[in-house]
Amino acid sequence: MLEIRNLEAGYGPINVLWDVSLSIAEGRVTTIIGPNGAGKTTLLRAIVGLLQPRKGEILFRDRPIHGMAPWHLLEAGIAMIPEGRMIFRDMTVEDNLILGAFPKARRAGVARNLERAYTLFPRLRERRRQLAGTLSGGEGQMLAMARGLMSEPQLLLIDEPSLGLAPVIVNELFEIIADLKAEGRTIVLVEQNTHKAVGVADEVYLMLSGKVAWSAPARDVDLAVLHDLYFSR
Amino acid sequence: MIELVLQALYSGFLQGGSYALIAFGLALVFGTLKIINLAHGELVLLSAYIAYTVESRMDVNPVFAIPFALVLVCLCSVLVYYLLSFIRKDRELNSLILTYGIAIVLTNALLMIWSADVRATTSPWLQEALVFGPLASMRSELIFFLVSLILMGALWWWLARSWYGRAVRAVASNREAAKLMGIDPRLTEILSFVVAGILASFAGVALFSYGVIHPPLGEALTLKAFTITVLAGLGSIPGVMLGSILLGLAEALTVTFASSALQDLVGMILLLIVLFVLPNGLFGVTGGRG
Amino acid sequence: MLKLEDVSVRFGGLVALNNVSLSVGTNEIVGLVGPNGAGKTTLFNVISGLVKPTSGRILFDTHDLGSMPVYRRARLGIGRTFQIPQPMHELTVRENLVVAQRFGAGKLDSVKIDEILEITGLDDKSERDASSELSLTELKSLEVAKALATAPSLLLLDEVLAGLESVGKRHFMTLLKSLHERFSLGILIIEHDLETIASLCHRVVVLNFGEVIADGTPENVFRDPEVIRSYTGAEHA
Amino acid sequence: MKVMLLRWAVVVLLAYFFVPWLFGANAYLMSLIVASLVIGGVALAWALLGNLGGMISFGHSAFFGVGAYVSALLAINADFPIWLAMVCGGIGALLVSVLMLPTLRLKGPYFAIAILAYAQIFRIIATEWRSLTNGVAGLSSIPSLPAVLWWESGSKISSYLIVVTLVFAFILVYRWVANSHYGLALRAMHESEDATRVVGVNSTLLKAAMLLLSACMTGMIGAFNAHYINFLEPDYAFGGVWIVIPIVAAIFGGYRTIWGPLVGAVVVYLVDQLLFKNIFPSGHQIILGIILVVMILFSPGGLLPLLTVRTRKRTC
Repeated sequence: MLEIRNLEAGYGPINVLWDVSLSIAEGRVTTIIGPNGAGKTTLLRAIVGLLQPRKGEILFRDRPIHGMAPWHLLEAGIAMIPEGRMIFRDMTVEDNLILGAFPKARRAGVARNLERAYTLFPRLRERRRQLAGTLSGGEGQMLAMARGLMSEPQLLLIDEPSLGLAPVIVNELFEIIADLKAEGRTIVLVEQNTHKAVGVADEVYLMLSGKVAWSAPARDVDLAVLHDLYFSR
Repeated sequence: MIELVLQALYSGFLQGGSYALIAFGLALVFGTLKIINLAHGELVLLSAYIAYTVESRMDVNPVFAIPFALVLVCLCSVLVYYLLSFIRKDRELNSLILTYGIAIVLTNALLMIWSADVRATTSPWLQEALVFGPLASMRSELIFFLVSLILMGALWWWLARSWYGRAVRAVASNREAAKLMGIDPRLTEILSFVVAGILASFAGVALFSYGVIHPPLGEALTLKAFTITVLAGLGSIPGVMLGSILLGLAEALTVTFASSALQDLVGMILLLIVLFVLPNGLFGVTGGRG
Repeated sequence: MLKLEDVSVRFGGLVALNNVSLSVGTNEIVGLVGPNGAGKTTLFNVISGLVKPTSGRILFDTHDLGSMPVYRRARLGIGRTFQIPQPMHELTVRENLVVAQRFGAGKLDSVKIDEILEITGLDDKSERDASSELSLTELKSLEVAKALATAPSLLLLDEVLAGLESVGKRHFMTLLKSLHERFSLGILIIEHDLETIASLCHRVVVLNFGEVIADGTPENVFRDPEVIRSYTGAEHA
Repeated sequence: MKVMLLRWAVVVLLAYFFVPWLFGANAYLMSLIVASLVIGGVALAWALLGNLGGMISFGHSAFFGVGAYVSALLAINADFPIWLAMVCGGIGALLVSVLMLPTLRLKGPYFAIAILAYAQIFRIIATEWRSLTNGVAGLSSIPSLPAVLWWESGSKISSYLIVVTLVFAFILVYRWVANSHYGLALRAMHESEDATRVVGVNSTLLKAAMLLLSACMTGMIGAFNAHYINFLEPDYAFGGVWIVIPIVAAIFGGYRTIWGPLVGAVVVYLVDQLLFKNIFPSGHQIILGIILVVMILFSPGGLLPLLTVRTRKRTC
């Protein structure tokens, strides 16, 4: 579904991604793990067009999409759920969700999708009139997830949902990701929490220092081996 | 004495209405682009001069100037946006210098077209005094206060309820995240300039129908709008309304108890106090100028 | 030489650092690691004075840094680099070092610009424009060179190795080791690559959620189950 | 070095000997030269703050106006010798800039606007404090400049010699600052203030010093001008022209050269006065606005940097 070939990208003089290639199959959960600074988030930002790659190509359903603006990509069916701090803090929870359905083709379904979001995340329904900035970290992350689903994306990119959250909330979030997987969605999940991420994944990629260092089907992954790679033991 | 104070408060309150129109245009543009449009006051003044021309040439009530003003001022406003979009490097300062340059061009264009003379409406209907107990005002002051309330209401509805209004707020709140929602920020930027132009058109006609205008007035208007914007924090409608009325009151009290010449001084001093003392305005949460 | 006692930093409701205590001895290389958002760069900003601590004390040699302004800390001998290189724009490489030398802790001739240019491999780039004519590796070298030109006794290095290819990385490792030997500097370094940390540092401090969760030799720290958990989310290791 | 000295010798000789000798008899030409040196002096003072210090001021009219009024009032009411009155004009402007010190904590655009507000405040004060300034009617018969050598007081040539000396002094000050390590630090602070602070630069103090110095210089030029034209009114002394031309000139010149702002100011002023003032008697400043807009759109770094880049490429 998504094919990335020899991607190189970075910020200003700093190159973060060096020659990254990977492919994402439809209906599967692909997880990208790796330590901090490995370039995982940068990869997602390059896919959705927030960052223009310097080299390489990105194909979505065999169509090149590198260089496209993020707002066109959403219409093409790719949505990114950024980390929870990227919600509209001075707008209400409901306004945040409604904005998730901004692309013209999605506006008709906004009421139905809103209802679905509230069913999936009952706590957001309680706080629908509250400003998003007043939410706790976990609720903010849930809002970001619910908002990302509002556009009914074909490909969902989720960026570090567990970042800075307590284990109980992380568990809750991963249950929801498992539910989404059960619905047959195509998901790319970027995570530091290898344990959780590998548990929910079909495919695992390990990134180290801006490169794909290793990849395997999730069932073949031995966490101990992975941790050795992580800590260079 | 008390009557004098009451009267001053009443006039200041009414004046606050059109200040809100001017200030909100500035705030909206600042919200989406993070740019201070120093030519904003001149756009308001342009509308006021269109009202003057309509009145003096066509001999009709200046309120009929509004359609002409809307077209011309919105065009100019979008033109400002178009020029701004060429700036790539060091946007904050270069755009400030650019809009300052545009302000000079507009001021001098006004001077060339309409001369340096002070103008005011001659319509007796607009200037007729309406008296409620101890409070008196011109008819035009009341009309435009109501117009301003209606416009602010409409604006509130647009920002809170419409797709594009929400998009404008989303871009102001978090530009990156807005892009991820499928919003093209450039669209909201143009929209904010158009809306700023609409508000400026009404404000200009209001200004002409109860006050006096002359070409150098634009800069003071921009500074007043900026004062209100920093006073209100950025972009909240109730904040802008309150800030505008506060400035209107402060000016009216100065005129009553000191001199009308010192009216503009109050706004400037208020601006400096707010900049130095209140890092985030009265109601603000965002920003930070230090 | 540097000692932090119960330093906390809050931004609004957000706790960036919570009762952090740590020390860097003279001539010691200490690694600072931890997941994203753990507060590493905030810690550097607190030490160099760009951010005011909400509570706690920072001692440097015999001085209590308290609310001492940034420039005076630099003159006392705290040099630092930035994660995203911040060359002084519009200046050449040499001019960057001249500013650092003239205003920094060193007395005029105690640091020699040519020598620093040579050690950092910038000698043939000295007349280049610092903000537009350098590669990433050179920018990183310039960050270190600038800090050195102030003649510091403590060097704070914020991810000087991130974004470098393995060749650049090796070059930098060698550079850091030789600097340390030559100038007898205390170094506090933020770095994600744990292998690098292990081979470079005498001691490692791990931050998570703004708190110190481990402090010790690299071998011991990387075996600490809590450290592994903070990195990977594993419930057991 | 020798070339430098020679060049300076030629310039000084031209300025002090040939200009008065050649043009001294032509009063119109001399008045244009003096007026352009006045604007050039303001531009240099502005450039010290704006080009070197990176602080874009929309308020130098405040310094110019205050300097002019302080000097004129001291000379009229207290019989101060003109030299002393002019120095006091500079000090007056400096005191005004002390009031502006809190603005240094503000970020770029906020700084610019705060300064703009100050300029408005001082113009209003000059207009409204009628007992002191005579309001919009202005001050007339301000004592003339003193005699220089054998040229009588108030003559074009003596005025010229005074202003040319002032401008030379400004050039020396500018050069001294620009070539010192303070100049390097100032340039570095534009885009990377934190980077300079962590190597030990007291950026706040340095910025404050530049503001004070620039204000004092502008005030002295304003004072000179008041005694030169013998007349002051608020809208002139605090006029927008003292703000716009330096900005245009600074962009024209860039910060790497001293001649840039100076020549830029003179050229823009002369074009404005000789050409556009005749074409559009009122509103001729529109042209300054247009130049500003066009220049910021096509070369935010200034025209001269554009030229130097091109020539450098050609020689490569």
